[in-house]
Amino acid sequence: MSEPLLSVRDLKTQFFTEDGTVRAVDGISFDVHEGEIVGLVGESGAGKSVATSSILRLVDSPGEIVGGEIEFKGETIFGLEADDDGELRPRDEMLTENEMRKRIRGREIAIIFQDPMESLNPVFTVGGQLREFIEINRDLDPDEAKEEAIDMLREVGIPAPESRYDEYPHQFSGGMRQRVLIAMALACQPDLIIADEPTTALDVTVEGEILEMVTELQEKYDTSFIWVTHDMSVVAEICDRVNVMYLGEIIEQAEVDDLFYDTKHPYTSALLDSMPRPDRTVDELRPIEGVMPEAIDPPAGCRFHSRCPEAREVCREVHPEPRDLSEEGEPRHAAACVKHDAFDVGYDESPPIDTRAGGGFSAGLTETGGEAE
Amino acid sequence: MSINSATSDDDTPDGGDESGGPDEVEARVGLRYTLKQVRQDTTARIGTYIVGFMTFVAVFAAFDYYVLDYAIAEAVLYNPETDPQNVRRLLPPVGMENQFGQGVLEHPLGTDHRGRDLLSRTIYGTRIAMTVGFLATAIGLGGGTVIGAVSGYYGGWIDDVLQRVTETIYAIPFLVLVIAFMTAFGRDLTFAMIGVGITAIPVFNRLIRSRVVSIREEDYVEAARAAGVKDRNIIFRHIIPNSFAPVLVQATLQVGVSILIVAGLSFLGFGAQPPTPSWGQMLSASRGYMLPAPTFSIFPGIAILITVIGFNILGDGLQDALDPRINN
Amino acid sequence: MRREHTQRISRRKVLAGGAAGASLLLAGCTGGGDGGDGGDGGGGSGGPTLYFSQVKGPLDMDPVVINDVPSAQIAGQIFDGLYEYGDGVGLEPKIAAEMPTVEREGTRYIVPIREDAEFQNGDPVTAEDVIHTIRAPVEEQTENASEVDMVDSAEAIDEHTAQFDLSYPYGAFTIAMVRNVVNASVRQEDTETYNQEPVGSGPFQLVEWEPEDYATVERWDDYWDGDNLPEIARIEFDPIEEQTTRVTELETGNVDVIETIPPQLYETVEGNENASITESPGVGYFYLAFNCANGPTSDPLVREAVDYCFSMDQAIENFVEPSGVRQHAPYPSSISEEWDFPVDEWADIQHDQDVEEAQALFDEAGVSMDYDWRIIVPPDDMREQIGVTIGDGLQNAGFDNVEVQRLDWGTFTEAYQSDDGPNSADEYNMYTLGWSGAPDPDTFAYNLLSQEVDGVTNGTFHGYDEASEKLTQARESADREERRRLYIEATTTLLEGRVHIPAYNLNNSYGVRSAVEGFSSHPISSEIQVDGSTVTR
Amino acid sequence: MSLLRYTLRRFAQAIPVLIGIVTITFFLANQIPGDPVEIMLGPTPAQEQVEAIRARYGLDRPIHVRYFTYLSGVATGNLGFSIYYDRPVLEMIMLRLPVTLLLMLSAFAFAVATAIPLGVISAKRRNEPADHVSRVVSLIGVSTPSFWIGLVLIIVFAFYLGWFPARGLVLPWTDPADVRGAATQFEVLRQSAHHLFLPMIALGTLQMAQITRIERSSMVDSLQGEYVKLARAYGVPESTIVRKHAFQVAQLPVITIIGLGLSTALGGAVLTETVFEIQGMGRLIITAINNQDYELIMGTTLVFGIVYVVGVIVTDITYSYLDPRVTYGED
Repeated sequence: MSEPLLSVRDLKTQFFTEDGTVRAVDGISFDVHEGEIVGLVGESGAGKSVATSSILRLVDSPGEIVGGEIEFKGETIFGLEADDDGELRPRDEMLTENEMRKRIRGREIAIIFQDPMESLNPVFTVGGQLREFIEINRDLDPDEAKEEAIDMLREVGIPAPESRYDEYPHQFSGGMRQRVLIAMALACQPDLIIADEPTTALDVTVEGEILEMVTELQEKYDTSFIWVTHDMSVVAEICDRVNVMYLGEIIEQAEVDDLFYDTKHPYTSALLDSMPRPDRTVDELRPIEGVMPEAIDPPAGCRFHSRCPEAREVCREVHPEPRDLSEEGEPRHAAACVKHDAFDVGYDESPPIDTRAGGGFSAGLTETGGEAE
Repeated sequence: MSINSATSDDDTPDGGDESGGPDEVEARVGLRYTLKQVRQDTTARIGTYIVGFMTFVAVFAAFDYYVLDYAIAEAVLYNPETDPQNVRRLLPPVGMENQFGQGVLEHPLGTDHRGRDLLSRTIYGTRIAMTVGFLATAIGLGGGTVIGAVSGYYGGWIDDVLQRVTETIYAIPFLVLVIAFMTAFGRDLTFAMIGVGITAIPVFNRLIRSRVVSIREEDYVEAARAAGVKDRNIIFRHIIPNSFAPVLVQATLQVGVSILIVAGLSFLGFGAQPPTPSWGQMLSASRGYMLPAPTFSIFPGIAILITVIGFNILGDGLQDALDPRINN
Repeated sequence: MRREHTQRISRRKVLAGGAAGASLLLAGCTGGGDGGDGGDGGGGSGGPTLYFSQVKGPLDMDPVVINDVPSAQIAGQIFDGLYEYGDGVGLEPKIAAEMPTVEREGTRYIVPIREDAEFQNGDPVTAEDVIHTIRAPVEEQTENASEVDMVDSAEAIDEHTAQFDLSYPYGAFTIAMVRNVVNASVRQEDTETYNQEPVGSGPFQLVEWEPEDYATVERWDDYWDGDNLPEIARIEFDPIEEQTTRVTELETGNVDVIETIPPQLYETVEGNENASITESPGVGYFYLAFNCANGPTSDPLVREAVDYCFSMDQAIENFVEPSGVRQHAPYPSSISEEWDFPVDEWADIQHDQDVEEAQALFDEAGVSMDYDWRIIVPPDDMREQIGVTIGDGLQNAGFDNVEVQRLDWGTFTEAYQSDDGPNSADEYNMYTLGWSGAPDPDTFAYNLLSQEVDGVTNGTFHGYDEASEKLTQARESADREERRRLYIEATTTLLEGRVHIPAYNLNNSYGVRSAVEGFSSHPISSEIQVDGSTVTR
Repeated sequence: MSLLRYTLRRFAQAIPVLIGIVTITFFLANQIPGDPVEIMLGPTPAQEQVEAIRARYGLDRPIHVRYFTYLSGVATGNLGFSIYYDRPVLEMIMLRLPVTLLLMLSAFAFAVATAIPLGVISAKRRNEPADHVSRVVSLIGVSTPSFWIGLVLIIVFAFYLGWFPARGLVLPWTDPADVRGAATQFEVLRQSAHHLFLPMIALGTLQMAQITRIERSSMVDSLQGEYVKLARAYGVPESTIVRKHAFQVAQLPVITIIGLGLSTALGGAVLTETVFEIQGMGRLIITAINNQDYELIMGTTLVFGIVYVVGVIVTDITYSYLDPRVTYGED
């Protein structure tokens, strides 16, 4: 296999809050190759967005990347080394903040944010914002940038782009705004686009249109994508390979078909069960029990054990790292679950845990409370 | 007339009520919850200390005034209203010197133009400031709550009429309004208090009304209404308690604002009359002595400053504590 | 009768705080004895400018309606008086050619008028102008009406002789004729404009002014009395209400002359090597008055008890000196001396502080210790301090509820302005006030103590009918010895009854930069005499 | 709907409020104890004169008739006659209003000019020393009585240091001939600024503090906005983000708070004018009240209301101009 475009190794990003350290991303590794769409899947709070921000080194205070390596096209976006005193410090070849801004962000790696309603600046025209990014990242003068911007708006399917160029974001529908964001990403002609749940906020038909458009454009421009989502059906539709995240860790990593048809991690199964699938009929959808624990104090052992229907006592004790479980010659399919023999920690002998009773996490968030007493 | 057609609903200083579902609202209404949050928030704690201290001083002064007729003041300090036996006018604070003499230990902050002890007058000024601050706020809060709740709950023409009236009150700069009000009804402290209270009504009205309008549609209110609970009960049992947090914040800030306005009024001669020791009136009296005895003008101002800072910090702290949006 | 008063009885209660016991002496200012043949013509530009800081800005420019000191100070420059004060309180003819001839047992005054006097618009000053000047306040019912309402009829005997017939022999009528002469024809054409753009016959012309703000006058080089043309070419009047600011402006040299130095700033001005203080005792009287009609103070015992409560001497020393002096009579010492009043005897009537005696008297009179005392004071620091001192005294005597209320002029005078006295004791038990009169006892005694002015300028509503009657007799007599006797008798009765407790008199004080030469204070507060002054910068 | 029509509509909407102000002041003024005629004529006027005056001012008619008379007078620009000044109320107001407006404008200019950098720096360096300083300054600013600031400024800068005059105001458009020591309009301007400096700070400090607080929190919000993240992710320089992307959005609440601050500032003008002896609207209303000059009281109060209402409309229009989301449609 060719050298990956982006390589993330053991990335750790933490938030230092008054209540303690939140280990939002806790040692994830994955690659993105040229021309592929890599999915990053998980529930809200799994650390997907932090992971993508980390790739651009845009983690907001009090968050900080504390470890791991990010390489992009041979350049070190992030990398630490120990100095003589054993203190960790950035490696010399790590790009400076200024280089990141000038060479990487927008120009090489562009991002599409989750919320099209909030991502565009409400007081500037859509065209102006698009043009500004193009100017910055493609060294075009304003007129050329404007032309390019209008072309790109047309490309992403915005009707009458010349006139809409001067309109403000609030005059656009959600789907249109998302198209604008996609246009922004594509217009900068990056090698990698990170799409952070770009369709979550949209209704299903619009989502479908956008996915279709992205697939087309991806083929046309041959751009790589990291597609962040919590929606397995989106994954099924566009991704080549998938990374499933739970509580800051990647717990399963596989090509998309393998993931769907040869699911190796109970969490992935649970995710799949909780969504409608065109390829299967089930009697009812089963939502995942409980809520994800807080990353500030993750459970010992397997982090999913508190909600896992297959959890056993051993899961409380052993913390599994993902291991490649694929057969020789097959594409890599890694999972972090001790039920697989490869881990060999005595899962089969271990007594099951009652996760329903032991879940212990309030489910109140989504319920409507009564009045105060 | 709205202050801003685009933002009329969230231009109250806090406006921190959009976040969280009703369950969080429920969690954030209780007094115990508030106290817990305040304990955890440093600024709120400092504010509490200042306000607590000032309240203590005020209560002490009020007790001494109403119950003991300045017995404590005369025993420990000096009677703030009458001259001490030996009139030493315009003394500077202890350690300083001016044309009237050398500061002495008995009068740590010096004396005023009548030879009265500035420390004891400043302390007893707290009584008036705090009383006026709290009562004016209470008037504004009471009036604003009733008007806002009724207006928001019933809507329609009642809402229109009440809102037009409060907007009009709001449209007259409030110091001018209070002065006009006091000219019409009376120039003493009572009317200053009532006047300032009235000008605060639109503030609370706006706050309560916007919350009532949003809460009115909530399921549990609908349910209560469907179950035949009386409107009045719905308003006072359900809606108003749910507005506790922002109202508490606003009320705290309003106490400080009221103290400032009343000081300004007294400075202009509307309010406490001599020899009552009020800060604004002390500042007004000090004007003629700014050259020979500048410190006379300084201490009452500092007292106002500290008290109002206390309420502002407490208000800010409460807002941070009760509004999860800002918490990191 | 002249009604020059400190507390303004009517619409313009403008008395500035502090020493300027306002007066309405609308006298011109030139004609002082010494100096000043000054200017040699040249359009008001040849000569220095004087920057003068008043305590309050002017309101009117028409002498017929002027009723406040700042306006009168400026009008005095623009207008010439029929009679005017000299350096002291002695009168000199100005527009009048000489002192009036009195006939018909003091009820007819014949005034000869100078033939060379001329208004700034070129009109000669005639008897018609003089008569209009004296009659207009009554005809138009201005606030000054009572000053000249004893005039029954007036007649121009010829172009330059005016004759006034009085309803009764009014001893102080010459003083009442210290009025600025207005141009009758111009004024009658449009009285409102006249108040904005007055036409006078004085040495200065009004250049511009804003009500209650600044005023600028420029020397009228064609002044008809060329011998008395001032050297100063221009005066800029600017009000500075705040005492401290006024003194600071003098120190920095932004103004040349400031009016009224408060006690606490005497030392500052005296310590300034570039400025000095000039002062003269004013023709004034400041006092504590009782509500003798209602409430506990209707009982003379209670009034005496109040007298025992506090030390007026101490209060004056603390709050008035050196800006003023203790005064035990309702007449300024200049009048008392001139009339040889028994001031020492009157001084003995007042008690020193004796709280026990006070308590005994209150007890005897049966005043409840819970009584709500109310002392009203005008918006003036000194009088407020006297009021507070009395309040302190009452508290020392054991009363808990004492309120000293500082009222604005309007509210203040309204408290006693009704025909039948204060509605109740709720309005006030006592008040402190001042009066600035003319150099005749009548201007004080009648206006402050006669029952005829109850609710007008007398807020005591006392019941000493006989004493009041004597004041009227004294007013309507031309016999000075008889008047003196009547004044002494009446005053003694009223002081013993403690209708008033006399307090102090103020000096008219000015802070003057050393650049200004020849400026001196005058006993009449509205008199600013600049004709002998000059400024060298 | 065009901006012009929007403006007109906002003014039309303000009419009921203005009528409300007239109503409130009319009834308050009628409540003032004392007989205006007596104040006008002194305590013992002739009966016929009293009646003449009553008839002239319409005081012999019932209150509701007087109310409508006054209201229609106001509608035609007749605010009545000031007894104290012997002039039409409108004339006095026209004389004094520019002074107060100048004071207010300069105070707000000072407030905005200092508050915006302070607030931005504070938000940018959140929880750093600069932020703490700016927060303490603004906290003190909102907690200090403006008249006391005035007194302290006078004591220090006028009395002790002698840097600035302690009183008065020179209007910048005054003829140089009328201004002492000024030969040119520029010198008049300089004197005007010199006089304006201390009162401007005294009056503007509260606004400055309030705007700083809002600017800070608004910038903090704005800097956390998704659009800022987006700009960062596209390599926009941080300074451009602060100056352009975050800043422009953050100004919207600031404009609102300026509108609200007008009311405080107009009240503060009364105090500031008193402290600095400036003959503006504030002194005028106090004089009117102290002398029970009813029509002047009503007139000045009304004009205060109008200034506030106009100020609010101006801020509304500014807001709608800066925020493209505000449409000029009905509601």
